Amino acid sequence: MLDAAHKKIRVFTNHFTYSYFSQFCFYSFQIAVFRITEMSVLPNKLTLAIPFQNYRHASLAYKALSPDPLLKPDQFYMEMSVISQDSALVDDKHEEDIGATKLVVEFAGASDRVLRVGVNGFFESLGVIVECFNAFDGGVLESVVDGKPVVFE
Amino acid sequence: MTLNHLDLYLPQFPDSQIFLTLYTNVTNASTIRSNLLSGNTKYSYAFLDPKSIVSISHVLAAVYRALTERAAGSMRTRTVNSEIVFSMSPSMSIGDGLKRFGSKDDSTSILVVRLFEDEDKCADVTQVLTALDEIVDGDRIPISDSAIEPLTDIEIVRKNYKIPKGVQLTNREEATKIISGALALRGYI
Amino acid sequence: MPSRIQVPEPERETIAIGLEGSANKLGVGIIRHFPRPNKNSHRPPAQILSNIRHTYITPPGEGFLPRDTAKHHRSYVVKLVQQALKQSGIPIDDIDCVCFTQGPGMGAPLQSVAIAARTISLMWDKPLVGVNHCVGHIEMGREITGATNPVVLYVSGGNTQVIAYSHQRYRIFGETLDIAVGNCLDRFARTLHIPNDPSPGYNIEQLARKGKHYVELPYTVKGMDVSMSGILAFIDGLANDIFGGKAKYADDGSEITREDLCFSLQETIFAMLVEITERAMAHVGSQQVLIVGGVGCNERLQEMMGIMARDRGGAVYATDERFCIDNGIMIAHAGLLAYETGYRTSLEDSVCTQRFRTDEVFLAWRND
Amino acid sequence: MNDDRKKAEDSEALPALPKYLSEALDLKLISQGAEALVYFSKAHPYLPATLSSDVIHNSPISPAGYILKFRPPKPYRHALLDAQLTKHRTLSEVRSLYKMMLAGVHVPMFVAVDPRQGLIWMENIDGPSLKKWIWGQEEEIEKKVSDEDSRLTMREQTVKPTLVAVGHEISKLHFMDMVHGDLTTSNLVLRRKDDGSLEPVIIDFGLSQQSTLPEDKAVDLYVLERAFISTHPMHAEEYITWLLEGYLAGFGQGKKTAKFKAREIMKKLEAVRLRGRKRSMVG
Repeated sequence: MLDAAHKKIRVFTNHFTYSYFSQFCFYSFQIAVFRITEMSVLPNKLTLAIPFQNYRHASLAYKALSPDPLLKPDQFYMEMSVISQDSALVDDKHEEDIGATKLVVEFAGASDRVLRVGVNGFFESLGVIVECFNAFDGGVLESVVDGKPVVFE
Repeated sequence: MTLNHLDLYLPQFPDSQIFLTLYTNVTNASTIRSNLLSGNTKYSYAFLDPKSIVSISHVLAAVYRALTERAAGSMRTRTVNSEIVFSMSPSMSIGDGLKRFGSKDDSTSILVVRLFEDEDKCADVTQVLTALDEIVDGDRIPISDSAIEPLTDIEIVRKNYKIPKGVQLTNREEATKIISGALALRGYI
Repeated sequence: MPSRIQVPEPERETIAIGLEGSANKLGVGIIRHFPRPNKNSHRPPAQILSNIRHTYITPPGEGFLPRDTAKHHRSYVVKLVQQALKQSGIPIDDIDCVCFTQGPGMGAPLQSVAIAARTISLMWDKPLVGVNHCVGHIEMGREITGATNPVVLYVSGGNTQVIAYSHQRYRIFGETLDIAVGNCLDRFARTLHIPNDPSPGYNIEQLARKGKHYVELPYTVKGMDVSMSGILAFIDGLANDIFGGKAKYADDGSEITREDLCFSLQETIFAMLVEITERAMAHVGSQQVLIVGGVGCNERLQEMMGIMARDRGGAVYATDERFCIDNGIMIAHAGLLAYETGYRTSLEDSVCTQRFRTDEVFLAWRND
Repeated sequence: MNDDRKKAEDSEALPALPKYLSEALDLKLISQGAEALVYFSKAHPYLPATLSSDVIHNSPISPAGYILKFRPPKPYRHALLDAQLTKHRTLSEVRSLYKMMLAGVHVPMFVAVDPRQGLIWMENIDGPSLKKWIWGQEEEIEKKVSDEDSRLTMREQTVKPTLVAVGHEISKLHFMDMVHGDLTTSNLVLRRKDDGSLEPVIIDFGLSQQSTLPEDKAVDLYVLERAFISTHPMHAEEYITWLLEGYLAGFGQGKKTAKFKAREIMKKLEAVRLRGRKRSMVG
């Protein structure tokens, strides 16, 4: 019964995505409901703490990944947060660079396979972000893929 | 020699002069048919049975269809004259069409259509009518809608054009509309 | 909600980088717009600083799947951005905004490129601009060909639409009722096992040129719309018969070949497209036709559209493969036009949508 | 009937009418749509003027003259495809006209057809289009009375009965499962009868099709509503209600399935109005 409720909420929020105000209030309501049920309902869990050189990269990765909605939250759920070295929850207001920071991600999947596919997807996206850091934050300009120079049309 | 025939051109076919004549009290209908069937070239006319004709417009609708088929090279019968007779029919079977709408052995009145084209342009009208009078033993009367009315057999028309009982045919103008539509759409409806 | 801040028309040059990846072509382009010299003169032509593309090619007989396409885009997008920057010689700071295709298209590929766009926009601290793929094609076509207010035929692997401008929207006049023209051609290419390199459509066109016999196919135009799936099913059946041993013969007795099938498919489908385009032109009273989208490179389609347009006292406009095939520069161009009218896409709104209708976009930069 | 005369004469790139036609008759081009050229012709295709009317008094002559609809060859299409389409389209339009004439729907009388040349001859309907007639009525009423209430009562006396009749005519079309495909206020003409009254006639069946689907009939009505909104924005609401009143009143003349079919169409019309015919259409 609970799942049906979630679906209704999920569908309900889609209808309201365009009006900012309603999106905000339904979004937060949705998080509250999920936080209580989702994490406990989905049996397979994994938590990763991904280290970044500095807070800027960690929060950048968080921001770049956060807009995309979870396609089937009742099957695969994840939640990110940016944790500084001394594991205090860091939010955007801390402007000065705190040095090594972690992006902590809690995953939960309906089955081990769903969890694995979801986590792989997460890392594929993260890969692009990290490649951007390397390329544009002092990384190497030339690029080689699988040992072959890249030819562009 | 009284000139009581009709001769005319259709706008789309300026090279085909069309001759219409009407005979009643015909006595040699069977001779005409046998000559026609034997392919006697003196009989290169279209001999129509007035029983199935409701108006002159009805006949000309068939002539129009025959000429458009010939222009497109898709005539179903051998000659333009037989095509005119066949074009009177709403159904696709040639034999049935020629039988129902061509003059019969026992026909006592015949509507004759003659086309003049290319080299045998109609030189002199009297000469044409004389030749025709020799072929048809009967009285050549002035051809008009009112002359056709007494010769029409409405029941035969209803049968030949499969017109349901509900549709009454007393109004000849309405009948002509329905019939010329049917023959124009032969094979397409 | 995408926000629109009030900005006056820019007096200085503006530069945008555009990222496109809605289908199997990944493109990055950098474009520069110049301000209008004075109030009533036209804006000078845009300058293309770089426009590079890398296509995900699948083996013959196979289509491209979203997951694999997204994997391809992820592994090349950053390199393309670097290459484009290097080619344009533009320092990152001179770029005014980062534009990306927000839809329509395939979900995973769109998202993979959007993530890259968000990242560089955050890293370079440049505003993000979401662009409708089709509006990108139209604006680029107008810019390159100079067609002022054409009826647009947008034909690609994923879309088939006839579009006309009215009241600051691109209105959809007619569209496919099922699959897109490009999709139909690509899938028939698979049936014939025609190679996908450089593109199935291109290879079908080369075969069609050698076709001699026209084979009758279903012609399915319904008012202003077209339907393709019936034709595809019919010609697939024909092809399977012919290559399954049951040869078919033209009226002159010679056998129907692959070339004849490609030729007949093109003649039928393109005739349908020209017909609905002509109907839209008659309806809005326009004499210009602009063809955009991958299938727009097909010279037979351009030729047929040209004959129709000339018969109506008008002309056809088309672009070469640098622009009519999916590319990054069109996204940069349309994005910059929107940017210059104050349009911005916030991070929360930068989610891609597979269904993004052309007429949803408000064209603030047009007021004709 | 001649709303597009001006536009048609301007465009010089006219596809050629078959030579023998243009010379034999003095044809006047009335409109050039995407698919067909429409000419006015005084001459009948097979009843030349040389035939005096008393000789052929039983023939269906149209005093208002004739319309020649010509589907020219489209050079952009493959010749075989073009011939096949021209013939097919010409015939399907003529079949519609003939079937509706037999069923008593007021449509132009079909006179002759040459499917391979893409030619259809039909009678010309003498009278204003619904669009022009309503504009005329509105102008007259505005001159006669100034306050809105009396104007409404006057419209109810003149415009309403005509729109009810138009609605009834369209219901006949739909009840015999025929869909027009391009119902606009220009494709509905009011024929002047001998007793001076106006009788609605539906013209231009180029896009007509056979269909039993209530959805297709609803789209027909929706397109007409859009036309009313664009040509008569002031009273579109009113006119559409009167038209639908006429449509529903006589639907199917009380035949068995009439009530059910009418209700189905109205339900679909509501859905189409919401969805906006699947995409936004101008005009």
